[in-house]
Amino acid sequence: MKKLLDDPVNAVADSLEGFGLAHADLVEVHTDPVYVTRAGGAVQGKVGLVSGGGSGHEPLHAGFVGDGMLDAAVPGAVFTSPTPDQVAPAIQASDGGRGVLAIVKNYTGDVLNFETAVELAQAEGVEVASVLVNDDVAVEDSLYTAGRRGVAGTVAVEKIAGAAAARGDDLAAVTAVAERVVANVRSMGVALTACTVPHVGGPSFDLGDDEIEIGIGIHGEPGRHRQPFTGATEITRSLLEPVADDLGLAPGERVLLFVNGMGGTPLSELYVVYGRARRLLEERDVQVARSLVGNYVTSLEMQGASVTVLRLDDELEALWDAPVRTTALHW
Amino acid sequence: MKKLLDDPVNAVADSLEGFGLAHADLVEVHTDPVYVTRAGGAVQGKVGLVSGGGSGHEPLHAGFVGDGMLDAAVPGAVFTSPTPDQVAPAIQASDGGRGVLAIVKNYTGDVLNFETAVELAQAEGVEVASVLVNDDVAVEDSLYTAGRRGVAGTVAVEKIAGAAAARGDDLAAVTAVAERVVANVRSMGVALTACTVPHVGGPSFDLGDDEIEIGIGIHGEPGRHRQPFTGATEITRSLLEPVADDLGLAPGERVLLFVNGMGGTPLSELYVVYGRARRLLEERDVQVARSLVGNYVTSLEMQGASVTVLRLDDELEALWDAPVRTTALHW
Amino acid sequence: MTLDVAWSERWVRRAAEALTAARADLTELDRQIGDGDHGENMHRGFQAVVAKLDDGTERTQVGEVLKVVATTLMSSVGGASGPLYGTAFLRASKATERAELDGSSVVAMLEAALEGVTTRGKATTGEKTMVDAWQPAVDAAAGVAQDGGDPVAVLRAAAEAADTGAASTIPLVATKGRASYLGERSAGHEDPGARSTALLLGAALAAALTDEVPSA
Amino acid sequence: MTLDVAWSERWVRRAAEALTAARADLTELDRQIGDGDHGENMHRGFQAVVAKLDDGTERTQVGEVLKVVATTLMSSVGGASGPLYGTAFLRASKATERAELDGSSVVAMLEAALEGVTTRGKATTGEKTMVDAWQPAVDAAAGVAQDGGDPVAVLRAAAEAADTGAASTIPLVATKGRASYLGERSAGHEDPGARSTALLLGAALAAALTDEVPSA
Ligand SMILES: Nc1ncnc2c1ncn2[C@@H]1O[C@H](COP(=O)(O)OP(=O)(O)O)[C@@H](O)[C@H]1O
Ligand SMILES: Nc1ncnc2c1ncn2[C@@H]1O[C@H](COP(=O)(O)OP(=O)(O)O)[C@@H](O)[C@H]1O
Ligand SMILES: [Mg+2]
Ligand SMILES: [Mg+2]
Ligand SMILES: [Mg+2]
Ligand SMILES: [Mg+2]
Repeated sequence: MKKLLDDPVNAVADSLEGFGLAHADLVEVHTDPVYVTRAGGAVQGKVGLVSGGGSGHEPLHAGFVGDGMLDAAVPGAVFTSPTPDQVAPAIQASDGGRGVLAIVKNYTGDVLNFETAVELAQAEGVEVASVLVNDDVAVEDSLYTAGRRGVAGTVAVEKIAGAAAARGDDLAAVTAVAERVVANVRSMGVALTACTVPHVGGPSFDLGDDEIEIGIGIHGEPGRHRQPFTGATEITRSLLEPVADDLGLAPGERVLLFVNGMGGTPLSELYVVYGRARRLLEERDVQVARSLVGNYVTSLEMQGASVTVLRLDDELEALWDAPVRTTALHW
Repeated sequence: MKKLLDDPVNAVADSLEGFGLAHADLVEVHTDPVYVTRAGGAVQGKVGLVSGGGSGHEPLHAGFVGDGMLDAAVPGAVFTSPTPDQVAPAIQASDGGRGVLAIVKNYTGDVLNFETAVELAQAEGVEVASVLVNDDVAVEDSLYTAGRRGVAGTVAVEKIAGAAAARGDDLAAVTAVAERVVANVRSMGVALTACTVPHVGGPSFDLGDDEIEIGIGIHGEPGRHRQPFTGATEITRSLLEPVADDLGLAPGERVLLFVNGMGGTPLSELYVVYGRARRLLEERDVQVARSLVGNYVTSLEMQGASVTVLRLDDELEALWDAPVRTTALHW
Repeated sequence: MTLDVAWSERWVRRAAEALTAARADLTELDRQIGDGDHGENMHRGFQAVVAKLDDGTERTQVGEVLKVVATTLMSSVGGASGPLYGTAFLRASKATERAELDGSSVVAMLEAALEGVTTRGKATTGEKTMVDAWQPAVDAAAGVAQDGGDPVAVLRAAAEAADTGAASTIPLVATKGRASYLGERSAGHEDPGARSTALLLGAALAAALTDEVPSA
Repeated sequence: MTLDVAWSERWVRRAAEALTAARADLTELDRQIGDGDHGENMHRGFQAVVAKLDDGTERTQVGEVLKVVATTLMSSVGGASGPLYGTAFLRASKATERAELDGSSVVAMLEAALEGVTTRGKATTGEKTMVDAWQPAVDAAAGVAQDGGDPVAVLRAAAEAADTGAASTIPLVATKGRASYLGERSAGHEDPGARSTALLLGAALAAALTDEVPSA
């Protein structure tokens, strides 16, 4: 295993140290317990926004700390959700007197650890609400699974809820808008290669030279099925169609189209996927009103991509357009 | 070879199509010949800025087209400089009446093709100046080589020259500031893996499981020497020291520190390298006043990174800080 | 041998040792059907527990030791297993506020632990989780205790049942936790959490069979 | 056989054929010491040239055909080889504004081409570039012409010398072009541009030896 790290055990800490040094104008990195807040701390009179989860998905979540998005991010070990004693102080540090919304990706570990953290923070007198992101259509949402995973759609939830908080919405309103994003966002991903978790040292799954995994999550876990590699057009279709179908997109609707890289795929290929996905949406007479293309919710150096569609209305579009100033998203 | 492409022959065209669709507010993609201009065309009364080179380095250069940076970018085939009949119209399209500066990375192919293009554009009545970027200290700059290559330092040249043009400098002044950046910027890179050019289908060089290439360029070419993989600290040292030495950094000087990913390396590892490089600069009593960390000048999906240092003065710092609004750089 | 405070400390140290030895194996199991971190998570957690145990505090009840395990796992493991084991040991610690365990207190401890896991995780047997190790362990322990078995015999029954229970997860299709994302493809692999539960209970038995304390 | 306009068209088609056949080999040579695109560049360029040749225009001078090669390479190849070959063929076309070439016009054509390459690229022999194929080709051709050789004999001398010249680049350390970045490590590999020059001149000879036109 060759990685630009020293001891794998310190990978997350070493990376966060560099992150904090590079962006001292925007963020503050806390250690023991580990969490990241915006420089200057909570904004008084604004609902606070906290998210977190395992590391290895950078820039998610710490890259989205800043004006118009998150107040704090809590990175766990690689692909391992953070512990309650990290999350609780991050929640407290984000409270500007109007309560805090915790944005949680739907994984058993994240759910359980945030649950406890929320209780701890509430015990300290902070008003806390939670929203669960579960946009991955690769996973059947039924009684017989842990439910859909939260994947790239998380960026839309954090951006839009962040804008709602920034314009002064109260906790109930910010929570409601976050839930509206969750209800209207869906994603699906493909892996061309596995990734290597630093402390494991080998690939997260074994994939043949001409095979791809459709329906992967963002934790280096295998996908829903394996198939021969075809080309960008076919692969994009197998990601976009389930997403659009599940959303029940009707002709004439407006959407945000987000093509996300898994970390090791060149930007140029993401734009190819974007072009293909856009064409498929246009064939359905769906209008792509907003776009995002890049590596935002990654699986270390995995090669692959996911396609996310968010159904827009005037309010969600305006909140998406609202100014944001973080290390990874800025307009 | 698994890539999110259809026919490798159309890789650049397909990617640019998606790029143009995703960012129609910022850029316009021209075909036949292929080049990219800012949406709305040249800014009257402003010196135009054009750059270009082989594709495969995305977001360079098209990702830097927009307010405060480039007016046009000219992508060639993957790792192959564009032809004069692509570059010349891009130069003409960027002329707002005050002339155009062509920013050329120092490769025989780029130099020769731009040379001809500049002649063609001049023949059409456009005032054109050129600047050669040659920041790669891995290559000896002597009579016995083609000179140093232009690599990640190009971003600094384009950003700062773009800001000078935006504030109204004339062609001579923009050229002078670009040359000042070139004189004060140095880079060096490492590859952990090779990359695969789409039409080649195999890796650009063969590297053992525990080997790295020090002193690589950005075209998938082998580096200056091969050595066993060590860790981030040692590798960063072998990149930073030659850069700092070549610049002749003195205690008390201020610099921009730019850690650039080669495309396939996770952001988290780039921050580890950044932290290490910063520490080494601080040991030299050099102050890191500005920072940039990310995948900006890539070699397709190569894993690796480069370290770039730009010596700052008040003017360069102010021009770096000036607003920029492109798809890849924005503040 | 009596299941006293010293035993519970030996249990923790043996567990740490066993989990470190199984680190790569557990991770490999998790790599097959999860995200490949379970071995690392358990290793990290129990290393932290041992460090905490060595803080010089004198403990007079088994529950005090188990509470250290609970809070340390909770704050150092993360993932799904952190809160699940954390809650399990927290409930177990409340059921063992005494200097020494007899057979029925061992059963009470295991029942409390299982209840902790199911309260948090909402899983029942057959879902390919650690419940498939805990539940048979509780059942077997209760049976032996009912028949008047001594505490060591009760523990032995629990450990053996947990081991069989873990192995029984192999053919199952997961419907809880990360492995459930794989659907049918999760069949054919042992659940890593069930295996780590079997290792934990095996360590409890080993600690009851000898006074030896593994070196850190 | 006479070196007339028909010959020059056959040359171009044979060159396209030869470069397409050598596409992978040239790319592999360039992968060793450059950036692995030379085969693709030359293939793309000569496919464009052939397409252009088929545009129905009637050409009455060899130079007209070579000018099509020049401008098409210039606008379709890119990289270092595009402008170098483009300029070479542009100069060569100016030296061949006639319906048929005799021995000394072949020499003049080759000299003009070499001059084009060195004017743009500033390389001399021994720097491990295409100059190491062009220069011996010119020298050999001039010798045969001086001795009164017929035009085909002149071409043959050029083609053979270019082939030997290309092979002679193997031990050289590059000091021009991308391969120079490798320093000493560039030794031991043939220069791809020198090889493509040898292929081009080999195609010129082949076109002079038979009337057959390769099928596209
Ligand atoms: N809902 C649940 N109830 C009981 N046990 C569960 C549940 N979800 C997961 N587990 C257990 O947790 C184990 C995985 O733990 P670990 O790998 O450490 O966490 P994560 O799944 O977050 O990566 C599984 O093997 C399973 O035994
Ligand atoms: N300065 C030069 N003079 C003559 N030939 C050169 C020079 N630089 C490069 N070449 C030739 O160009 C060839 C490489 O062409 P190609 O791979 O198509 O372009 P690039 O190097 O831009 O990728 C080299 O093998 C060499 O023969
Ligand atoms: Mg995990
Ligand atoms: Mg090239
Ligand atoms: Mg796991
Ligand atoms: Mg080349």
